[in-house]
Amino acid sequence: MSRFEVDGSDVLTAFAILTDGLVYAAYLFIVAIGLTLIFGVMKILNVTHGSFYAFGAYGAATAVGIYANADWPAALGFLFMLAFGMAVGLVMGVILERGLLRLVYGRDEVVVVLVTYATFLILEDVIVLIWGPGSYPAYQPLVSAGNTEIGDLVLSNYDIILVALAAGLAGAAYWALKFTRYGRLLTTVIFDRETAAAFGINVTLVYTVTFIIGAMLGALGGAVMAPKISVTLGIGVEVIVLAFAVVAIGGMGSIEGALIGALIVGICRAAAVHLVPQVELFVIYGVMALVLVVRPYGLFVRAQPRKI
Amino acid sequence: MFLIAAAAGPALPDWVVSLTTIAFSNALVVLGLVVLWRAGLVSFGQALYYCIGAYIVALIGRWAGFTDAFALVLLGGVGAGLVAALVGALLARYREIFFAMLSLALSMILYGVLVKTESLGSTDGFSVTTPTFLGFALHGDKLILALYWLTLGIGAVAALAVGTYFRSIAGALAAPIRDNEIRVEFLGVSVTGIIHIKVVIAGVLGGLGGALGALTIGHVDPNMAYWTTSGGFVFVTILAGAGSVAAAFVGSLLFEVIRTIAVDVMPGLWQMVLGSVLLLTILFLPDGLGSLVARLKKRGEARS
Amino acid sequence: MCHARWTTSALVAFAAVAAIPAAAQQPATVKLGIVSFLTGPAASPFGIPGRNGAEIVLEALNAGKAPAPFDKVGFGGAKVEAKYVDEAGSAANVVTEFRNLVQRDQVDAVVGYISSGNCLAVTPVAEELKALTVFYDCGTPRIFEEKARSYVFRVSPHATMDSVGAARYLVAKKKSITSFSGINQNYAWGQDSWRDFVGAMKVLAPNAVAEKVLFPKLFAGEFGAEISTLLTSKSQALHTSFWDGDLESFIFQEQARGLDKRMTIIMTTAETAMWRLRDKMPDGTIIGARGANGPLARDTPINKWFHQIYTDRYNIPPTYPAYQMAQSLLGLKLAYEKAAAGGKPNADAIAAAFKGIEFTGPAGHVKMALGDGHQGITETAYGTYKFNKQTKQPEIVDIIRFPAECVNPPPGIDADKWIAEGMKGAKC
Amino acid sequence: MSDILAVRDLEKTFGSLVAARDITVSIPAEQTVGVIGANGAGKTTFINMITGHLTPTKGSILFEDKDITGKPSREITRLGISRSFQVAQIFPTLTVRENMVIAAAIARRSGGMLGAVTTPVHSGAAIAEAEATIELFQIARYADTPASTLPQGVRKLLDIGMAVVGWPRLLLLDEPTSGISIEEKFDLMQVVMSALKTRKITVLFVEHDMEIVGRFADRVLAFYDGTVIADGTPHETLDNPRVQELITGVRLKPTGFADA
Repeated sequence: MSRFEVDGSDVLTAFAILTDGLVYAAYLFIVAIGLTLIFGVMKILNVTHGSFYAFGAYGAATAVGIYANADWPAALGFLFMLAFGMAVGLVMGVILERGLLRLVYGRDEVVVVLVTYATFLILEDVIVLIWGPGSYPAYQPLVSAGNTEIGDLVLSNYDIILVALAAGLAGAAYWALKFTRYGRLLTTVIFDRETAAAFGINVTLVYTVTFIIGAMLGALGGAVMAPKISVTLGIGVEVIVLAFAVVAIGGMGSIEGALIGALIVGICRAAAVHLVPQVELFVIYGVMALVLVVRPYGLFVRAQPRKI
Repeated sequence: MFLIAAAAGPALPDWVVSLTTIAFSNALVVLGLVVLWRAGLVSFGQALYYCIGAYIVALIGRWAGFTDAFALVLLGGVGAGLVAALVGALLARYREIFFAMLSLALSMILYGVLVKTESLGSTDGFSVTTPTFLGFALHGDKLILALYWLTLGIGAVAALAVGTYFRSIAGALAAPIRDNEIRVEFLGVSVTGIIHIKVVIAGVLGGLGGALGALTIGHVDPNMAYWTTSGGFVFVTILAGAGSVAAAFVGSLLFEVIRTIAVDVMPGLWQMVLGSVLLLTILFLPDGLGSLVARLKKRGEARS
Repeated sequence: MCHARWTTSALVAFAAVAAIPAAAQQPATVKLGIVSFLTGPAASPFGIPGRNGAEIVLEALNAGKAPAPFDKVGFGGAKVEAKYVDEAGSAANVVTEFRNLVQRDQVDAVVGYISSGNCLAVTPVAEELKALTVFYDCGTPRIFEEKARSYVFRVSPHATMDSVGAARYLVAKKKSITSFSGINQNYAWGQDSWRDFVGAMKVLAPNAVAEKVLFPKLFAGEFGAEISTLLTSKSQALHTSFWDGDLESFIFQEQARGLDKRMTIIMTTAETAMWRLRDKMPDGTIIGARGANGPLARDTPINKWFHQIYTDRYNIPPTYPAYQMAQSLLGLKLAYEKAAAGGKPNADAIAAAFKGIEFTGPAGHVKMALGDGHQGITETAYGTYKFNKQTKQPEIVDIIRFPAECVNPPPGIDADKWIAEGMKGAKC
Repeated sequence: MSDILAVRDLEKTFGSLVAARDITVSIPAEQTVGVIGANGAGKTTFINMITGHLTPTKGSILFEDKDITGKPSREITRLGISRSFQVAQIFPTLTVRENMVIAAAIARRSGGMLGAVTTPVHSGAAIAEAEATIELFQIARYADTPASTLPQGVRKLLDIGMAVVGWPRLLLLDEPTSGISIEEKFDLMQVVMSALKTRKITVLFVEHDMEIVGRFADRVLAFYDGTVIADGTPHETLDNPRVQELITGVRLKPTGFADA
């Protein structure tokens, strides 16, 4: 990628690339973690993730609308927004998993992908039915967060919060998988579902819970981004492929993979924008293709050779 | 089937004819996906070949001023086939979702390149020069009809060819490869080799479809390589099912009809209609229309 | 054999579909197909206002309530019946739907299209089907530059005017500008807008340099890196043709980092967003409306009338897509009535009458001057945004108007060429 | 006559682990060789190396005086060596006949990849070949059963049949009776061995059940710790004290290596 063109002397640019890269990586990670979790456990490449993101964003926008009128303190409003967004995710998760996916477990992986694709198409229009075609600004949290000046550069505090949140999320995920009972349960299922089933783990329950968590994470992604973007139709589509790329780079189903993938893409993109804007469009897919060629299963997943 | 459709051509209103033409050019791409799907492979980047086929036709018309429909379509197929042979060498090493993702990445890269090429109108694309048929320049409904017949002809040939392929060793190995690659290797065949062939066949079909599409639509743009286009093709593949070759054509036709009716009846909500159709197909017709055809066959035999 | 059965049944299905609308045909009315984005990202900023504009205008026309010279009922006495179609989907879908309108629904004319790609895709089909078509919003000049057209018209001026106008306004406001940057979406609209703008700046402010040229992916949503590079630049002005989603996202994110305190931002389409953004739109932003539309339109009776009926119905002022739609429909109406001397005119008659027509609509005086009388030109205007703290209403202050001949190329020369050669023959 | 298979100081190591070392064996045509040894003694590794599934770290493999060391398994198959598997490797979604026909068609095809595309699967010859082999292995009554629903024994026979349908000259059977109940074992081996005899195929089979080995093998190789510790007639090998101590010791002390 264009990284080796970084001119060491230009400290500010280097710093900007780093910060922008981190912010973008944070965004990508928050968007991708739910996707990779669901894939890891359920082997479902969940296109509906885009809808979770969109609904989370719309939910958050609605919430912001509420508290902006009620003029609560910003921090409270922020949390209310996140909670509301995730609540939306929770509801959707339950409905989809119990109401639909349950019916297609055990079907061909790709067929399940298409089920989620179909659901995504439907939900796109459901958005119109619920919120109408208009766009929803939800900038209040972004504005009230203010900004910090560093030399010529001005950083938005909200972005800093975003990075912190992503870091927190990564930490939490690590802790949960390592030290909680459910987490270890998940790791077993991710590692080898047959054995897990053999050990009498209630895989169905694990699936339900995982999918709901994944849905909530997807919605959370939308919720935290809502203040930065104009919440409008079609925001889901963009996110899907982006998240797919990150997950494919890091390795499907690998949390640390999603983290590293997000960092790589984030930094590469920032570097591209600062140094060679022309290639910005290719960065993500370029990196993705490159990684897949070298490591077919992504950076953090190895193929287990079949025993005969 | 094709003969009936061909004969019916002149009787049908133009808009039906052109709609069918577009549907059948898509059907070629779908046929390619069926070839892959039988071996358990799905490409989320088939739009790559569709777009290449289309742009080859458009560019030759634009730069070389060469407009013979038949030759152009063949060139589209060959060009896409060559690309498929190239990337196939890489793709053949991948399976399942990874195969899908890599093909997706490749098609998105082409999309990016085309968006970047402002000389070709970027996302606006550019129009395709009206084709000639063996030297005859046709217009209006004659042109539409000619393209319709060309598409039917190529469709029929492709259908026959793919049918024969399915009956060949390489074709018959689809299920075994899906079932048990190791055994296939120990029977003395290179699995990668077989898959490579499948990728190329799918590529050629995709190119042909794109070429015909470009001529019928009269316009090409980078969206032809965008992942949603691929998604649409996979959509139809599921609708049709891998059961029979004919299903690919019937499926595409049905899809176009449903879409156009949906847009007509509920302009704001046609995506929802399509999504529901796909969902219902997967839930209640797991093997797609193909299986329905098969069932009808069985019932027919039962009666006689 | 069952394949045959399949096809035949499919064909029967068609016949059915074909029959339904054909039956519902009445001669006394004029049928219009109105195509515009009803779904997807372009729906809320352009598609819906456009459709609303059509709805409200056609209602007024059918009721004969429009002011002169548009006071005849409907089109020349015949009630107008509109069919609204979604523009979303691939070129193949759009072309198919166009054919359906013309051949299945037998409309007398199609008015619509926002995406330049779709306009370019539809044009050859319209010509081939001899179907009268009026584009209302799409911007690319290529439509009438690539070929002479017979059945395709566009009342709204093409996008070159927007960029040239923007450059003229900027230079008028900042005589001493030395450096400017641009951030535009990485697709045809963004690329063309920037190309024209830079070209115009070369002519008008030869010693100003284009410093940062940014083309983020369409609907990228996150512009952190772009904003950083701009913050580290020395530019005094920033050009953007962003619209709706990306525009609002960019505004929120740049304000959080005070970019608009560092440089003046020119937004060529921001008028569609200002009513929603209100005090979130930075004061001092230079705002365009793709012509003298909306708040930039002159205070004429016809404009008052349109503004009134629209605002009453949708309780939000009409934005430029609504104006463009109104202009297109009114232009078509006049052409139709001019041709309707003896009974219902056919496409050729209307086209002949449409050619080179001149009239004054809500967005000012239109002259079908370019593309052999198929492409309209109007004056354009730019202004500076200001949120009035007292009235709590958005305002556009120190508006500068540029006559049509000042910001549009003269007939017979391609827009690119005209700009490249120093905008010769511009009458300002 | 020269040996059909000649293996010289074959060695396979995975990192520090030595899976097989200095194995040197020659097998004359049409001999039936039993291979015994505890789990992890290197039997399967040995077969995997001959069939190209593993590449030896050291040593050479000559098949009919051709060096096949490290060739890919599909080439080795085409040269005339085929194998069956501990866990039957068949195509579950196909019927027995389809399994057999495709195996036959592949074996008979010529012209490499192009041949695969041009020759139809259901050629008369291939079908005849398949039917013959199905008869030979006495699984005709299952011919139209989907392989996924076959009883264990039939799966094994099908697996071996698919290896035989291409008329190999050397066949390696990796635990043909694994997963088969004691009662069935003998009948199964009876069927297999008579089938192979009629086709004059040289056989090398891995087996844990000493009675079967004694009953069917002309010669027995005993593996221990990755190498051959005894090689001779069944009697010689099975009476070999080291063999009894290290492998067949099962009989002497109930908790032997075999189960370890």
